[in-house]
Amino acid sequence: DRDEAPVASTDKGPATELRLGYFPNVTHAAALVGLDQGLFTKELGSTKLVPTKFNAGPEAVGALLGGSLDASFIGSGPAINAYAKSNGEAVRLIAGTTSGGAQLVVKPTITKPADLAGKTVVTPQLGNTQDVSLKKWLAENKLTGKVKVTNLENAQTLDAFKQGDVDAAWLPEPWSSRLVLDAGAKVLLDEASLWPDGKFPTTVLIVRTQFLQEHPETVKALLSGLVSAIDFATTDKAAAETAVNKQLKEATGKALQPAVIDRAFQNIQITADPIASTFPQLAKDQVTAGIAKEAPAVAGFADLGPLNDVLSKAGKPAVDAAGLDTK
Amino acid sequence: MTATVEADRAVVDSVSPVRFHQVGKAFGSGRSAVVALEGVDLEVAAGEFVCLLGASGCGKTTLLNLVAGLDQPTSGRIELSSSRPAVVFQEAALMPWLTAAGNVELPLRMAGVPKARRRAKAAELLELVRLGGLGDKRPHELSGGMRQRVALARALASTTDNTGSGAGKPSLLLMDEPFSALDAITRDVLQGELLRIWRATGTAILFVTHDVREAVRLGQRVVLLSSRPGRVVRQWDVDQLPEAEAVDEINTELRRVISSHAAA
Amino acid sequence: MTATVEADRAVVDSVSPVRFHQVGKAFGSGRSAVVALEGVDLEVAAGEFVCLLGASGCGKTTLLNLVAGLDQPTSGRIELSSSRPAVVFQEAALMPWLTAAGNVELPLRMAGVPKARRRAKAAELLELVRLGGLGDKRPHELSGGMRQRVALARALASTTDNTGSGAGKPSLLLMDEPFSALDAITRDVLQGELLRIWRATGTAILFVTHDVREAVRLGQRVVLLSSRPGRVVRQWDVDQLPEAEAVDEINTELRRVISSHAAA
Amino acid sequence: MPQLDLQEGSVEAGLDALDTPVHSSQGSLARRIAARAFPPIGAVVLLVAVWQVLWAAAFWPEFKLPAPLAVWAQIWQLVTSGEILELFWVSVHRAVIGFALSLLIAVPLGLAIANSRVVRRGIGPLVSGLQSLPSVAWVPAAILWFGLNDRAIYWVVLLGAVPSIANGLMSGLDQVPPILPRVGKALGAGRLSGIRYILLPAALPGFLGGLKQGWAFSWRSLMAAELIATSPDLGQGLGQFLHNGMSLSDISMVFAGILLIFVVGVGIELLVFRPLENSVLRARGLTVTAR
Amino acid sequence: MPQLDLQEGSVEAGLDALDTPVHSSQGSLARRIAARAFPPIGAVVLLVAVWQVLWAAAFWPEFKLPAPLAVWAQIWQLVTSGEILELFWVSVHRAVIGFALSLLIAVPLGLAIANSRVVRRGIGPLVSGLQSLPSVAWVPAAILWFGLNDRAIYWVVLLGAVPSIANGLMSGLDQVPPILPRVGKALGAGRLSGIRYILLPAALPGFLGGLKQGWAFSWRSLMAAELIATSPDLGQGLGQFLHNGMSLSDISMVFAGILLIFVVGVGIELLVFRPLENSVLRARGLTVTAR
Ligand SMILES: Nc1ncnc2c1ncn2[C@@H]1O[C@H](COP(=O)(O)OP(=O)(O)OP(=O)(O)O)[C@@H](O)[C@H]1O
Ligand SMILES: Nc1ncnc2c1ncn2[C@@H]1O[C@H](COP(=O)(O)OP(=O)(O)OP(=O)(O)O)[C@@H](O)[C@H]1O
Ligand SMILES: [Mg+2]
Ligand SMILES: [Mg+2]
Repeated sequence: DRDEAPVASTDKGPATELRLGYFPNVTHAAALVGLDQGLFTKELGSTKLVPTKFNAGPEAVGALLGGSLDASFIGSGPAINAYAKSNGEAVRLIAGTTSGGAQLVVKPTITKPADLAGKTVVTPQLGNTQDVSLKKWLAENKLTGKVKVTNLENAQTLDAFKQGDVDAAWLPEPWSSRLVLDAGAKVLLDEASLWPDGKFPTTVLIVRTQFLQEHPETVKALLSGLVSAIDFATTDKAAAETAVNKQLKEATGKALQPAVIDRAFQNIQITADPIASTFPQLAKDQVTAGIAKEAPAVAGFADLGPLNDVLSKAGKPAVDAAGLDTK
Repeated sequence: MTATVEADRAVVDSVSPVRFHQVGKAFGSGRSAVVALEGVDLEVAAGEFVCLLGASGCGKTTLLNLVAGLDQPTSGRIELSSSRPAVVFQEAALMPWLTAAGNVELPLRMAGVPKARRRAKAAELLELVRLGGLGDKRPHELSGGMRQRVALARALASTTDNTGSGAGKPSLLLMDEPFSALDAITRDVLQGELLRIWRATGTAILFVTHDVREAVRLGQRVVLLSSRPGRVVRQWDVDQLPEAEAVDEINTELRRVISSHAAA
Repeated sequence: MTATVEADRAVVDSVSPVRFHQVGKAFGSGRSAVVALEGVDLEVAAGEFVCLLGASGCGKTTLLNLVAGLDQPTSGRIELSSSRPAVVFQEAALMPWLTAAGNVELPLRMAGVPKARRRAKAAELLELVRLGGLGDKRPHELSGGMRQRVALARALASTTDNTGSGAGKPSLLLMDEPFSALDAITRDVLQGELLRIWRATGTAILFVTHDVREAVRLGQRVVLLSSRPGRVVRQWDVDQLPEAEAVDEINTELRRVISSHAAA
Repeated sequence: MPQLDLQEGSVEAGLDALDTPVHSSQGSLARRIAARAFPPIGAVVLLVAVWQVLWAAAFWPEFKLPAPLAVWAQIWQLVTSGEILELFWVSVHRAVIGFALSLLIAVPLGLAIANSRVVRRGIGPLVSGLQSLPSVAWVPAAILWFGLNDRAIYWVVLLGAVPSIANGLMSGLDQVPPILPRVGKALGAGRLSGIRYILLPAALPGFLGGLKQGWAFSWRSLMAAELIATSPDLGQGLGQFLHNGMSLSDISMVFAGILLIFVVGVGIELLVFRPLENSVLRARGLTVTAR
Repeated sequence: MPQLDLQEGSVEAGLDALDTPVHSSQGSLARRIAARAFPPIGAVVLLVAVWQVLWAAAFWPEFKLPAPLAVWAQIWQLVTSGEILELFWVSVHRAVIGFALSLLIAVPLGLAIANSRVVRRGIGPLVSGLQSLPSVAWVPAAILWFGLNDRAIYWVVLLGAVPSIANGLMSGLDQVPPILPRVGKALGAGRLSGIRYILLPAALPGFLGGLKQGWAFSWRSLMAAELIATSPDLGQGLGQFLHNGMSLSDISMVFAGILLIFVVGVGIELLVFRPLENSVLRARGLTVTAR
C-alpha cells in the first residue's frame, strides 16, 4: 500500500525565484498594482519574481499542484478545491486581497428573482466562486432546476449577452461592469448583500505548503509587497486604477475603458484579510450548490502567521484566522 | 500497300475506323524527351485485321494508346471514326476490388446493362476464355495467364455496347499482346475464338504481338515498326502470301530492322 | 529420368539445390480451397537447367514461389540446399520509386556492395539486357518488355552475392516466363546470354515458359505439369533428343494433358 | 489434408474465413475469439497493472496520479446511476451526425481537389490550412455566430473533420495507379461513372485511412467543443463531464473522463473501422499475412 | 517540334520539368509561376472580398464579424512591432521539434503495428483510441505532471501527433502491393533492410498523407496547449495570442490569431508537403495529368 508520509521540509533560506500566479482581472487589483509598482520585487530582494498569468482558477491550481507555481492569487472556490483535492497537503491560504466585486447582472426585463425561472444564467466556471454563490442563492430562492446554469468564459458571456443568448450572469469584476456598461445589463443582486458586513473573499493568496516551509522569508517578503500594494491601492485609487489598467494592457494587449474600471473599483474592497471566518460557510455552500457531496474540510487551510508578522511590523491590526489555521 | 477488305465478311461500313496522319509522340520535354513515334501514317480499314510487330520498346503500346484516346499525339493528327475502341491492355490491369466476373461486368455496368443480362454475358465470356466457374475469384487469386484472359473477356464485353453514340459506326478492337502469357494450347483456342468473333462481328482489329507466326496466322496485314523513333518500316499483305514464306520474310526484315537499330 | 549433369561445365557442388518430397499447396480453406499443387516430387541437380511447362494456371508460379521460400507448402517437404535463389517474377514488379538502374542496384545495396561497384555492375547488367543508357528511366516510363528486362537484370544482380551465408552452396536461378514480352530478336539474344551465364557460373536454373521450342532449346530437362491439381506428368531429357522431335513429342503430350483436363 | 478442410471449413463464415491459416482453422470458435481478444485485453491489463504499481509506489502524490480504484469508483458511479448512458448518447450521436455531415461535404470536395489542377492549387492549401486550425480556436467564434446550441458544435466538428476527410480522400486518390482510370476510360467510363466505379473504389484503402483520421478529428473536435461550451441546452456529454472534472481539479474525475473518451475511440475503431479495413484489405489480397 | 524543345527545355529545372505539357514549356518562367500562384491567391482574394461584402452589408454586428481592415490593422501592428517574429518563432520551432520527436516515436510504432499481428491487435486499437482524445484534455494533466514548461507542451503534442503518424504509416503500409515485399525478400532483404529499402519507400505516398495529418495534429495540439497554458517561461506563441484575443472578446484579434495560425498551416503545406508530395507522386508516375 501507499506509504503517505509527507516529509516536513525545513527552512532553506530565501528562494532563488518565486513563481507567482495572477489573473488579468480587476479582482486581482492588488496583484496588478504590486507588479506594476515593483512592490513585490522590491521586497523580494535577490529572489527573482516570475509573474505568471492565468485565465481560470483550475489551471492555476494545476500549476500549483504540479509544482510549476509557488504562489498564486486565486478565487476562493478554486483555492478551497486545491486544498481539499490534495487532502489538505499541497497549499496554504496566506492572505486575502479582495473582498466583494461579484454581481448578478440581468436583462432589464428581469426585475425579481422569480423572473429568472426558465432563463439562462451564466457563471464563469463550474465550482468557481461565483458558480457556487449562484447555485446556493438559487437553492435558497427555490429556483434550483428552474433556471439553466451555463458556464462560459467571461469574454464569451459578454458576447452571448449582447446577442440575447443568455439572460443573466453572476460575474466578477470587471465583467459585471462591462455587461452593465457595454451591454445594458441591470444589477439584480450584489453578492455583498448576502454576506455579513458585505464582506466575502473574492480573491486570496495561496502558496505551496512546501514552499512555505522551505522559504518562509520569501513568503514574508511577498506578503510585505502585498501589504504595500494594498496600501497603495487604498490610498490612491486613481493611481491604482491607472496601474491596473496598464497591467491589463500589458498582459492582454487591451486596456479597459475608464468607465468600466471606475465602476469595477467601486464594487471591490482591497484588503489583506482573507475573511477566514467565511470559509467553512463557503465550503458548506458547495454542498448546497450541488457541486460537492460533502463539504470539503477547510480546517488547517490558513496559515496567517506570516501575514500577521508583516502586518504588526507595519503597525497594522492583525487578521483573524477564525480557527482555520488548525486541523 | 493498302489492304483490300475481303468482300465476303460482314463489314459494317467502309469508312476507315482510324487513320494516322504523320503522327508523332514524344514523352517529356527538354533534354530527356523520348520520341516514341514519329511521322506515322497508318490506316486501318473497316473490318480489317492488322497485326503490329516491332522491337521491344519501339512504340506499339504508345500507338495503341493514341488510338484509344488515352494519350494525345504531340504532332500530326489522328482521325477516329469508329465507336469507342475496346482495348486489351498489355498488363491485365484488373480492378483489384472486383472479382473476375465483376471485372468482366464492369463495362456492361457502366453502359447500364441490367443485372441479369450482365451476369449471363460475363459468365458466357469467362467460359469463352476457358475460365468458366472461376468468376468469383479475386485478381490476386488468379495466375498471370488467367488474369490476362479475364482482361480479354472484359475487353470483349466492352465491345458489345453498340446501342449508344457508337451505334452504326465501325467498331475497333485494340489488343496489346493479349496471348503472351498463355500456353500454346489455350492460345490456339483463343486465336480461333478471336478469328470467329472477328468474322462474326466485322470489327476491325489492331493486334500487337511479338510472335511472327501468330501475326501471320491471324492478320490480313502485318505492319512492322522501327524503334527510336517508331516509324512504319514495312507492311505485308499476308493474306496474299503462303504462311511459311511470310514468316521467313518478316523474320528476316525484323532482324534487319532491330539489329540496325542496335548498331546505331 | 534424372538428368545427367554434363562434366564439362563448372559445377560448384553435387548436392541438389532443391528437392521436393510429395509437396502439396492449397490456397484458402473450406469449400473454396484451390489445390494448386499435389504430390509433387521434383529434384533439380546442381548446375542443371530445368524447364517447366504446363497449362495456364496449373501451378508453375506457385511451385517457384515455394522454392523461393515465399510461400510454405501445405503438405510435403522441400529441401533447399542452395544459397538464396534469385527470382525473375512473372510480373516485372519493379519498385516504382527507383529508376531502372536503382532497381538493378537494389539487391546489391541490400547486400552492402559499395556504391561505385554497384553502379558499374548495374550499368553492365543493363547493357546485357540491351537497355544501356536507359538506367535513369522510371518504371512507368518503360515499355512492358523493357520492364521485364530490368527485372531480369535485377535478378541477375541478386545472384552475384556469393560472399555471405550462401558461399559455397550451389546457386539457383528461378525464372517465370522471363522472355514472354520480348520480340523474337531480343529474346534470341537474351537466351544466348542466359546460356552463357549458365555455363560460366554453373548455377542451376528452373525456367518456366509457355514456348515449347524455347524450353527445348534452353533446357537439359523439360518437366510437364498437369493442372488441377498440378502434378508432374512427364519429364524429358531433351539433351538426348533432336530438337524438332522433342518439340513435336512435347507438344503432343501437352495437348493431350491440357485437353484431358479441359474435358474433365 | 485439404480434403478434410473442405468439410470442416464449410461451417466457418464471416470475414475471418481467409485470414486463418489452414491448419489453425481446426481450432474451435471460442479459441479463435480468444486469440483475437487476448492481445488488446492483455495490453489494457498491462497498462492498468503498471498504473497500479506506480500509484502504490506513491511515486507521485495522489493528486497527480489517482488510484485506479478511485477512477473505477467514478465510472462505476456513472454506470449505476445510469448517467453513463446519457454521456455516451449525447456525445456519440453528435459525433456520428457530425461525421456523416462532414462526409457529405468532404467527398465532393476531395474529388474536386484531386481531379482538377486549378481547384487543387486554389483550394488545396486552404483546406490543409483549415485542417491545422485547432478546434478550440473555433469554439468562441461558433458560439458567437450560432449561439450556445448544437449548431455551434456541429460547426466546430465540421471544420475539424471536413478538411481531414477531404485530404485523406485526396491522398487516397493520388495513389490510385494511373492505369486503372485509363482502363476505366477505355471501358467507357464517363466522368461520373469513372468516379463511381473506378476512382472511389480504387482509392478506398487509402481513403479508409483518411476516414479514420477524419473520425478522430471529428471526435476530438466534438470533445473540444463540449469541453469549452457547457450549457444545459447542450446536454451533458463526455466532454462536459471531463470539463467538470477539470474545473473541480478532481483528478480522478479527469481520468475517468479521459478513459471514457478513450473507450469510445477504441470501440469505434474495433467495431467500425477495423472490420471495414480488414474486409477491404482482404478482398484485395493486401493482408498482413501476405507478407 | 520536340527538337526545338530540347534546346529550350535545358534551361528549365526543378520539380516542374515533367509537369508542364510540352507545348506550354515555351511560356516564360514568370508566366509559369503566375499560373501556379494565381489559383491560391485568387481563392484568398475571393474569400476576402466575400468577407468585406458581408461586413459592409452589416449583415452581422461588428462584434461578430470584424472588418477585414481591423483585422489587417491588428496583423500590421504585430508586423511593425516585430512581435510577429516571436509569435511565429515560438510556435513554429516548437511544432517542428514536437513533430520531429513524434516521427521518431511513431515510425517504429507504426512499423510494429503494421508488421506484427499480435502488436496490431494489442496496441492498434489503443493507438486509435489515443488519437481520438482531444489535446485539450491532456493539458491539465500535462501541467500537473510536468509543470508549466515546454515538456508539458511537447507531451501534449506527442500525444496528438504520434498516434496519427503511426496510423498514417500503418495505412500506407497496408496498401503496399504484397508483391513488392515478396520481391524484396527474394532479392535478399532481411527484416531491417526490407523495411528500409522496400516497405518504407513503398508506403511513402500513403505515409505522406499520414504525415500531413500528423502535422495537422501536432500543430493543432500545440495550439491547443498554447491556448490553455500561458506562462512567461513558455514565451508568447500564436496560441497565446489567440487566447488573449478570446479573453478580451476582441473579435478582430481573434480573427487575426486564427488567420496567422492558418497562414502557418498553409505555408507549411505549400513549402513542405506540397513539393514533397509532388516529387514523390511524379517520380512514380502518379500525377494528376496522368489521368
Ligand atoms: N509515360 C512515359 N514516359 C516516358 N517515356 C515513355 C512513357 N511511355 C513510354 N515511353 C517510352 O516510349 C517508348 C515506347 O514505349 P511503348 O510502351 O510504346 O513500347 P512497346 O512497343 O509497347 O514495347 P513492348 O513491346 O516492350 O511493350 C519506350 O522507349 C518507352 O521508354
Ligand atoms: N493467392 C492465391 N489465392 C488463391 N488461389 C491462388 C493464389 N495464387 C494462385 N492461386 C491459384 O493457384 C493456381 C495456380 O496458379 P499459378 O499462378 O501457380 O499458375 P501458373 O501455372 O503460374 O499459371 P500461368 O501460366 O497462367 O502464370 C491457379 O488456379 C490460381 O487460381
Ligand atoms: Mg508494349
Ligand atoms: Mg504463372
